[in-house]
Amino acid sequence: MSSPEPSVMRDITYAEGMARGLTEVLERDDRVRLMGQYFFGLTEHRSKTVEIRKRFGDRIWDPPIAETGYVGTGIGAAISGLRPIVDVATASFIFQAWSQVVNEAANVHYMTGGQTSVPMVIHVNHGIRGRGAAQHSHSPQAALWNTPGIKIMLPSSPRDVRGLIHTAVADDNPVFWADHVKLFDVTGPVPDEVEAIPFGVADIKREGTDVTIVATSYMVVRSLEAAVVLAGHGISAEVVDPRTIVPLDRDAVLRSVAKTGRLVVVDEGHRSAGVAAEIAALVAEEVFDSLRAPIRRVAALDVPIPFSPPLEAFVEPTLAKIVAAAQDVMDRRRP
Amino acid sequence: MTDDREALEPRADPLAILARMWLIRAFEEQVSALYGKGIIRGLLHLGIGQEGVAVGAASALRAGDLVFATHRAHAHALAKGVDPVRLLAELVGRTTGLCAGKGGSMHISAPEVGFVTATGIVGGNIPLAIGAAYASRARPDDRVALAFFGDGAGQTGSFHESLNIASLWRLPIVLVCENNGYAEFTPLSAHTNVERIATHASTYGIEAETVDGNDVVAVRDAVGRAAEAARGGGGPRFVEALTYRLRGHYEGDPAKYRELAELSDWRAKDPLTRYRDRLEADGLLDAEGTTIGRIEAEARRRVDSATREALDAPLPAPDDVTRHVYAS
Amino acid sequence: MAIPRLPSHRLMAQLRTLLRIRRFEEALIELARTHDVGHFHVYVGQEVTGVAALDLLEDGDVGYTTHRNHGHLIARGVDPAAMLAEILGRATGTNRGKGGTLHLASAEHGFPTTSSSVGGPIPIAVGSAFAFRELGNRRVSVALFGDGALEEGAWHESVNIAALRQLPVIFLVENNSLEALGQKANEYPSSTLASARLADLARPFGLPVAVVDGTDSRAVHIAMRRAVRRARALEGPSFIEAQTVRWPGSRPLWPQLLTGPTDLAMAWDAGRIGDEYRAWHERQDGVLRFARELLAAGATTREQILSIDEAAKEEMRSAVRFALESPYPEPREALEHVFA
Amino acid sequence: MADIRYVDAIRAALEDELAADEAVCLLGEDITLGGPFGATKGLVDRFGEWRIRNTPISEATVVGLAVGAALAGARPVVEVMFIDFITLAMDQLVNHAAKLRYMSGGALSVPLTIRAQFGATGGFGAHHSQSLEAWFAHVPGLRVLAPSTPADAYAALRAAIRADDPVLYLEHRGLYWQRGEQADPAAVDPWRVRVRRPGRDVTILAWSRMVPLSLEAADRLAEDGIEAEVVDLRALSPLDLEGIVASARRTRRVAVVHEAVTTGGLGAEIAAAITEAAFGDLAAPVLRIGAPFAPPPAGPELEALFVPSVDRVVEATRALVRGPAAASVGVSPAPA
Repeated sequence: MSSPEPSVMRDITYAEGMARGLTEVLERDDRVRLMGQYFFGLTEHRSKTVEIRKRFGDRIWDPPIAETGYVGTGIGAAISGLRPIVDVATASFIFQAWSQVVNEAANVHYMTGGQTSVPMVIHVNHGIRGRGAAQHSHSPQAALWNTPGIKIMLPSSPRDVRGLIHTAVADDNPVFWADHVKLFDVTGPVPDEVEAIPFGVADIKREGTDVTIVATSYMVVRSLEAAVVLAGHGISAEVVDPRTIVPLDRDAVLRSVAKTGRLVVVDEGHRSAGVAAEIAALVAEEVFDSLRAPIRRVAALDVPIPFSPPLEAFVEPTLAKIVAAAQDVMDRRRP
Repeated sequence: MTDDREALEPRADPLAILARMWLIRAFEEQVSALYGKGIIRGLLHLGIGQEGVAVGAASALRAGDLVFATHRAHAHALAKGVDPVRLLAELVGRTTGLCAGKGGSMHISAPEVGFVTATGIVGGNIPLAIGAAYASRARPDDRVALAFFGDGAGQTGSFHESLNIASLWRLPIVLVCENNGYAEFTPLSAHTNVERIATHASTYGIEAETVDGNDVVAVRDAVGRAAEAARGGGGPRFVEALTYRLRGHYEGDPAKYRELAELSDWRAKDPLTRYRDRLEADGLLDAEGTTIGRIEAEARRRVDSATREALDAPLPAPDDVTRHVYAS
Repeated sequence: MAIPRLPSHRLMAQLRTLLRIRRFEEALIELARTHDVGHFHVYVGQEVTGVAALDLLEDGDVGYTTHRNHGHLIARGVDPAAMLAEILGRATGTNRGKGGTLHLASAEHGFPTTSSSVGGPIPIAVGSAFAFRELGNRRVSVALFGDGALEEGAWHESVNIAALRQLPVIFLVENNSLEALGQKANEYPSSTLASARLADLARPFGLPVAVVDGTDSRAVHIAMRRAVRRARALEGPSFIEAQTVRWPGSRPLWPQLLTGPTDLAMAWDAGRIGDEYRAWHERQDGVLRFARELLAAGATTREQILSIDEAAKEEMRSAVRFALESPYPEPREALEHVFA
Repeated sequence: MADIRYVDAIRAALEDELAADEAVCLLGEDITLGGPFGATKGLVDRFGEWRIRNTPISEATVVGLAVGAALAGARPVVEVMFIDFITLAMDQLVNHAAKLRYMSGGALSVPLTIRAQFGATGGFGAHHSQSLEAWFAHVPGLRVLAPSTPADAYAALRAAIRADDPVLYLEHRGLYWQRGEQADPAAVDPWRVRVRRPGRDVTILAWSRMVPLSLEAADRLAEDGIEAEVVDLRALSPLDLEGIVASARRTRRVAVVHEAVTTGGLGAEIAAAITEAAFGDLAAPVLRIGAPFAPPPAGPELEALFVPSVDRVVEATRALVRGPAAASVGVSPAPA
């Protein structure tokens, strides 16, 4: 951790944590610019953008609906001395700018043999928001994880999002920052003083001994609820939140699995070739012999996200599915 | 009066057109109410105030022509003859919905009446419509494709790429820009220096017309000319219809970014009122308002029964969820 | 008269750069016969555009170029030896062997990164201009691209943003499709672009537009000078179309020295010009044209031209030696520079 | 049967489908000129310029219009020269082609084929050499095929064009000139795995150009007494899990070889799926052999190190069988 244990902690919402983080980086670094206006999606938290705009209006730009154009604008601005935070709003829209993200931003530093850097942050609201249907519910982080050159931060608490924003803006690389709108109202303690939370340091959100649950973004919250239920069944679950998957705190994940011998990976992206697959494969490779049961993945089913509420609920990783998966690995034994 | 599950064709009589505009208005007001009660959820974009463009354009097409719509598509769909019951059922996520509850408001689709699909991606439907026109040209058949899109789409790359290809290949397509002055929450002037989206059409040698979108007859005539020219091998045509949405960008949008004066100006230009007045002037409607009263009542009755029917329909079962990912 | 009104030392410097670019590309084409450098593109025939235009930039100004980038980099002072080394994938290359011919870049010379994705760099150039305006440092960003990029949506999204924000960016389109093979025609609408003139794609956004002969160094100079002034004054973007005839050697899939190594004597001895490529040597080769006009203006002598050319050839011979003698990168370097 | 080149098999499949079905049409940059490798050579002369259509450099719109044409009853085949350029059309592919059937509750159908070359060879650098199959295997509604032989290439392309779903058909530049037997397409099921070489000690899973490379590795392994079973996936989405797991159960040891970056690659999905389905049968963790966590470098030397080599496959597989399980070959150290 970059800062000493904080003195005063206050409970605020995740959205407030975002607003604090954005405001603080705007205050502290005059290279920071905000491109876009949907950091808080279409939730009532949008008013927070208005407050930020009141103070920093001249450093906020609402671009046209031209993702290729304004993401590319962010890349060039970063190359030439600004620290843009580009908001692509709903994660599904990033596919409109995909070539700029994966062909340009991700490759610049490498292709130039280290001559040029792209210190920009790309923000999206990802995931199954509730009746977003198939074109407003994406979690593109799995594809970006297979794209070297982009760091990926997936905060799950007010403290994490606020602290990771500081690290993201200070980082000289493109950083993909995905929030989940269902996190906005989650509350948690945040220190008064400014705190930068480093990338690549996982947070054990709950300690346990029987089974490790590695979860990302909003799935951390759900997994913590599951851990409570599991405790009721006498199962002690450890919830590990990587917070960033690029870089990934491999040691923290492997240490936990080595301790519990069982792993459930919870991620809201599609199951096939998803974030959970990479984590499962990595753990199997590295600590195969300490696994006492097969790894279970709890992820969105491999269908586009349907609109109808009962269908959506059936597709997404629910509390019940996480609990069932953990119980299943507890019942299984290596033959 | 024509059945509202039919496309309004060029021969449709004025009262049928007025009735269809009223059906759409009543439908969207109902949808808004159901949203307020939490019966309809999700992201909902209403086109109240833009009925003139939807009905004007759709009524200038033939039944076999194909329409590709936007995220604000209820009016486009109903104007093309989509069954209001199945549309409502979709909005409330029922199995009897147009898309069996998988699409929702932004992804409605009814190919059997030539309403191919809507899209949740701004500008995303324009290349699709170009492709349908290409298929007609390659086959060939005498269908015309029509793409609705907003002024916001005018700043997307796909829009420009599409104009270029449509012109190069002289495709049978009508591009209808519903210029309501706002791209989501932002006035057009904050998104481009180009005042009229139609300007870009002429860049690619595409004939364009700009019309009063709140005048259903003006839209119908312009789109009619465009469609027949395109059908006759004349290549693409562009119609920019200037209009205004009387609601926010989505249900729940406080729309603080707009002046009240602006709003009331446009209320005065409500396409339904204007067409009613015109028909009265032409003597097609009695001044006492009995006919118009009957039309409005009929529209509301139709929407109420559609609502009941939709809500009585079953919700999907969990195992429906894995169907329709691939062709079986 | 088509040479800019400039002090003769500037004109001679431009001549030298033109010859260095030409001899670089000729050396590369030779080298590629014996060494696999991947698919490459040369700047032969367009030298005058790049040299006359980029000569007006200052330290700190940036350019974003394309797969056809060699001439642009040399024009701004990048060492040809390091460029050839990069093209051969050597450790001494401008990009340490990670870019190759498609991605030659030199940040210190104002080429932060080079993309081979058609249209890809245009929004990035606009982004640098966005930063320059915000930072108020009076710098200019130049997007250098071919006519094909105007078919990409990225162009439209970018020019709209640049015009809207009055950004200090110059869109310098090198239309090298005149007399090219394939779909492109001499005039528009072509088989792939429906607009009657390329410039029509910029006009609706309110950009000043200049269409010039890309081998006419004065015309390029004047258009670029206006655009640079306008950009530095934060009055907004400009659009310049520089037209050149596609060099016969660039018409096949891979560049070939069809017109032979450039014989500068053709600039003053028409008798040396053969029939096969007469039009090229008499009218379309910008380097010969510049030499002719310098002589006509009495700004130089045949001897001077030949000695500058000799120096250029020698520089490229040693650049080739340097590149070939340079080591390949250490394998582990493949893992470096993924992140800063 | 005659012996043909991979690229000719592709051309033959296109020609035969164009002849068999009026609805089939081709779209792409310069395809009337034959395309960069001659896969469409001469087709315009036989089928005319409307069915063989050159397009501008507008990937997003070209893929989108092919989707629209498919919706209107055509069976378009789009040639995207390099898979790297599909990034420009990602929205049309992911948000439209893949989803329209589902979003419409089955009312719509998108019979679209996209041909694209992928893979690192010839020093083309980071914009012309990527292996991106994992992205598309992560998108429900898309099908992905990556044949490794001329016979499969022919059968798979015909199957792709006849499928009522959008299919991404991946061709490896390094395979175009490979020759091979022509086979009766009816005898080929491109959606199922094929065991190219039986073996009892270890399974090597591969596709496209990694298949011949794995076969070479298997021959080398045989010399020191290790019998490797080489399984050609052919279909990357949906995966033929049945066939994959069956082989894993037979040999109890599995190595997945692909050209894509290992991290987040399709190997992760395959490894996770096998570990879930056959956990008890595995004698060792599933081994992934892929590219390091970096974009494809242009320098020929660096490129050769980037792509899995026969030596790497032999060495890693031997370690997998003989132990100690050298598990994370090809996985670069966690990025800083």
